[in-house]
Amino acid sequence: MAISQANIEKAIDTTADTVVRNELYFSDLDGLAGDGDFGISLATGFKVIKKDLPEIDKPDVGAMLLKLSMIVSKHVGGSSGPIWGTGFMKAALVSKGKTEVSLAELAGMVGNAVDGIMARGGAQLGDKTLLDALIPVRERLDAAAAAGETDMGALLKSCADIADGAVDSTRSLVAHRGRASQVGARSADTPDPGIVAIATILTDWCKAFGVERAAVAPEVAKAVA
Amino acid sequence: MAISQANIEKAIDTTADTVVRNELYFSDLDGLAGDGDFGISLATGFKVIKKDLPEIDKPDVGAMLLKLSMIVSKHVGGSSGPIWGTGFMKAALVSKGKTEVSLAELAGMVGNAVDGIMARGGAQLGDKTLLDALIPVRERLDAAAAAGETDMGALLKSCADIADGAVDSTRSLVAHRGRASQVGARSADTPDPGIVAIATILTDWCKAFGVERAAVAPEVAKAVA
Amino acid sequence: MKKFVNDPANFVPEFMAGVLAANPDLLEGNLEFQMIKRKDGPRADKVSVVQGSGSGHEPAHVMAVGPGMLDGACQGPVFAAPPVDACYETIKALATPAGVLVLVNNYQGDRMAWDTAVEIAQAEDIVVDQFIINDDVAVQDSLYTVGRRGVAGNFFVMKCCGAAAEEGQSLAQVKAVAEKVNANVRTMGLALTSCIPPAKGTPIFEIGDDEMEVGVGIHGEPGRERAKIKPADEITEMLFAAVADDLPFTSGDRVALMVNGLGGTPPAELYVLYNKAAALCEARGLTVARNYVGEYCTAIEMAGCSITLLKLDDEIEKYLAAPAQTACRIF
Amino acid sequence: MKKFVNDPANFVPEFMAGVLAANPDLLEGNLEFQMIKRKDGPRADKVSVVQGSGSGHEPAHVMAVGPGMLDGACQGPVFAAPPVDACYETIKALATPAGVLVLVNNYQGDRMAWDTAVEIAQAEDIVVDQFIINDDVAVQDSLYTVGRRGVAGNFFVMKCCGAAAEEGQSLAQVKAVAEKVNANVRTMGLALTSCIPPAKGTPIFEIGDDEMEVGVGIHGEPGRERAKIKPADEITEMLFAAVADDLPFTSGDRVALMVNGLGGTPPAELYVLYNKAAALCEARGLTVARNYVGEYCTAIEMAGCSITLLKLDDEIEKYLAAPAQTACRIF
Ligand SMILES: Nc1ncnc2c1ncn2[C@@H]1O[C@H](COP(=O)(O)OP(=O)(O)O)[C@@H](O)[C@H]1O
Ligand SMILES: Nc1ncnc2c1ncn2[C@@H]1O[C@H](COP(=O)(O)OP(=O)(O)O)[C@@H](O)[C@H]1O
Ligand SMILES: [Mg+2]
Ligand SMILES: [Mg+2]
Ligand SMILES: [Mg+2]
Ligand SMILES: [Mg+2]
Repeated sequence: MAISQANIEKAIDTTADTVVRNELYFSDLDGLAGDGDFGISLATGFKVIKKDLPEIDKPDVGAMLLKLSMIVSKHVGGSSGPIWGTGFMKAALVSKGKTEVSLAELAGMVGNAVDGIMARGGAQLGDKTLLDALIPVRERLDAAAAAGETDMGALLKSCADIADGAVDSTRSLVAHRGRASQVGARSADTPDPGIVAIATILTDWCKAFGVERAAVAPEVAKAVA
Repeated sequence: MAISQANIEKAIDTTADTVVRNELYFSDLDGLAGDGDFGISLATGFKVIKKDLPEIDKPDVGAMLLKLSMIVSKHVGGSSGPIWGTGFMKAALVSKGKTEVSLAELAGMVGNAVDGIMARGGAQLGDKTLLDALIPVRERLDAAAAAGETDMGALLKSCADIADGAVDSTRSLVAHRGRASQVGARSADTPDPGIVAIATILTDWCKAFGVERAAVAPEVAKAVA
Repeated sequence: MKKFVNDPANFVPEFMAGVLAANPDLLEGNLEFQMIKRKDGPRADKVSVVQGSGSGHEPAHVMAVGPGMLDGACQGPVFAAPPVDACYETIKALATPAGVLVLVNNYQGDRMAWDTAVEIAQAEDIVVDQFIINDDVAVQDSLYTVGRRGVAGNFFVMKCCGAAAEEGQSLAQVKAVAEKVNANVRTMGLALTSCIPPAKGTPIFEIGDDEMEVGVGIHGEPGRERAKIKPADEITEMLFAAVADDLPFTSGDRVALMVNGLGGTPPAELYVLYNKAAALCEARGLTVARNYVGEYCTAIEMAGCSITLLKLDDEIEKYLAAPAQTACRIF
Repeated sequence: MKKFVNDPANFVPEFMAGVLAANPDLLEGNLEFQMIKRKDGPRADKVSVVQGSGSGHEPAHVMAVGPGMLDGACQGPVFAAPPVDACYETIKALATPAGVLVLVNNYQGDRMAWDTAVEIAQAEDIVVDQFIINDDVAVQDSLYTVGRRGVAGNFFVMKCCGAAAEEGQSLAQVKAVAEKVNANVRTMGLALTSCIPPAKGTPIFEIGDDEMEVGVGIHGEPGRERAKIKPADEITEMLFAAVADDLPFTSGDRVALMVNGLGGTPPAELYVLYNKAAALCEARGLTVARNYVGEYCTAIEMAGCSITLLKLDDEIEKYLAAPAQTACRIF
């Protein structure tokens, strides 16, 4: 099973819609224990991505993702700039020159992005950041690649389930990274906006690629298209 | 008919109660077209008067009123300081050395106070200030003195009626003096807090001296004891 | 009440005690009369410039005391003119053979208090004169009212009179400076919120989330009209036109441009306004020789602004450039 | 939304354009990267001191640029660290053989952005080093978190590093000054209201009329706990004890005392707090050699304050007294 560059572009375009639509909602979630800028920061970058994506020179997946990383570095402030910029950049490095990627290659891109984000921000699994969604997704992809799974729809659905589940399973945790960590115990019982964003994006991808799936966490249900 | 110094002192003490009780209400009224400080300014001075009145050296009515004028000059800010301070001072000047005053002398004290206030602030009848209550009261007192009226209770009631009526009769006017004059036509349809204060004081005096009378203007009804 | 306050009745003396504590070398005061003066004055050969008005306009008025600015000032309760005694004690404390000039912002309460105090002081042979500041174009002037208010333009009158007095000019000369500056300065203000005097504990007026008050003074009194809130550039155009048309200012004039915050508006927003106001000056051919962006005359924590234009000549520019020092400082 | 704003997306470049327009002789900028720098720098023989963080803290950070303070600064959107590119361009614009010192307030977003930018700059052989400021005692430090935040104490680090760099000290020496000041400064903040980032348009958190947030940072993030509002003196005691106990400061120390407004608190209230804080210093035997009352580091229009204590020695006092000039001025 190979994933075409066109599908990756479609996923990015869908992501931009998700993020821009939730500009204020994601910021409201960030305001519960953080500083209320997450949605705005991300949307600032993805508005540019949405507009530029059709026109940019994108000979291959790696070049396309590198360009996205540069847009994020120029336009996204806050922690989200370095986190998402690093993610795109690290994924770009291992997809240089490819116009389609295998499932194993996709798993490698996500894995490299996750490693890069962990190195940049120092967060671990359980610190109540978007890594709590991304790390299990990465493991699921690695396993799927190793097992030679071919049903991409089922795999996407299962990744979305994982991320969506992370919203509820991390809700009661105290944040250890980001601004939310500086309010101490008060971050418990608030959802992490980064995890909500990842879960919403994956759920919106399901819809975009014709995979049936209903959101579970209330925040994700509220945020999906 | 003579009015004793003790009765004048009792009237002042009652006035202090009226003003202190309405500190916030009179300020709220001043906030409708003015700057919301009238009640607070006046109460600041009358709290001192209430406290000091029993103790101050007051050989005669004039000396007592002069002392009140000095307290007002020291403690009352805003327009109310010079207005009420001048009023007490001018009344004091024509009651020097007296331990009781005749009705004609009382009319003279009020008349001198009104003239002083008009000279100090430049306001005329119809400018929507407390003079719109005081000027007709002064005329009523002059007439009563000329006619040799002896029913002090009836006279007090009729003065209170006049002041109370001024609240409603001036309500629709545009203020020409004080801060309310600087908002232009917007001062129309708001009661003048100074007129409300005079009407409330006179109504409270009725009660203090056993004269039956019900307030008419809604603001006065709200402010009386 | 969202305020740092102990007993509201002690708010003014407590904050003034703080100003004195923070400036022990520069200032001294008499808190019984809510008065603060330069420690090094009065001087027999120098005119004293004094002012006094309600509190809540900080840095005006007691925080405008210092070399090159006011020699002394007293404050009333928040938004209420100072009591007559405070005015009188302030004149007396700054009395000097060279004379005292009282700069009065045109509010009836202030005028009555200072009129009375000046009468008493003159009766005691103190040399004292008064000047009335009235730069607010929002108020329609008329024979039947007290006339235009004194608002943020007051800063320029204080600054220039302070500089002229420091130069050793006579009482008549310093008053002439006040007249000249006042004749050439115009201000218009606008509020987005009301404000809460500590003793009152509640906002002076109610205002909708999408509304603004146009033509406000500095006491939380309502303005001339209420309107729907507009983008910053349109607000700037409206205020700017009101001041620039009034004098009128003409192409080629050199001006000082002030964007004053009323207390609750953060610096970044004031600079958004300044950005547009400077462009409007340029469009009219006015050269902004000096600019002032910040809080000069406030209405406690009201969100809002005023725009002030002062037409310059060489003399006024010299006074504006002269050194001065007050309780307001950064470093 | 009670704000002077046009398109919220242009808020930061518009206000920065206003700052540049108001200071044409002092500053120049590159608004594509939300960057402002001293017009007369960089100089080959002088270390450049730079900073950059979210907007909404004015006068920090771009308004702290000028002789004796920062050589350059860049800003992100309100409360969001600047994008990596802006940080990189700022370092590049101020690069000099003497080196660039980046003063980073300890927020994860700022750190990640500057880390990345410094890596890129170093790869291009630009001489650059970083220092992390973390004066906020409200945050419980621990191995598992990002640690204490950098808040109003930042002012003293900028001031001292700016003065040291102006004196011609080396990069290592200027960094040592940052270390020393940071090691001796402590801050604690408190909010009475939330605030409204222009792009968000609504308050970050809800708070009751009788409540306060204790231990807030400067981004409108909630504090460590919510409590019933208290009289000003009790609030001052609480904040003062938190900072004074932390170092700890001891009797006989000379200190700088700062009462910083978070944006929506008027000067009179800050002086009520100062009045008490100065008395508390005296009670502990601390001599307030310098004081700072005003807005140094804000959270847009949040009503609130912070108290900062800096322990002085001769070197730090010399740096604090050195001349400096920024976009913030009064006259
Ligand atoms: N160190 C980190 N590593 C990975 N993700 C993080 C980290 N810190 C925060 N995040 C994610 O970023 C989100 C917040 O982003 P944003 O609001 O832009 O950051 P900031 O805290 O700088 O305001 C959080 O919800 C969390 O999921
Ligand atoms: N020139 C004047 N002469 C007489 N009374 C006046 C005058 N101006 C105002 N007043 C009265 O004083 C009241 C307002 O007092 P106050 O709030 O203390 O004054 P300020 O306008 O200075 O805030 C008004 O309601 C009015 O009745
Ligand atoms: Mg955030
Ligand atoms: Mg009033
Ligand atoms: Mg008043
Ligand atoms: Mg942020």
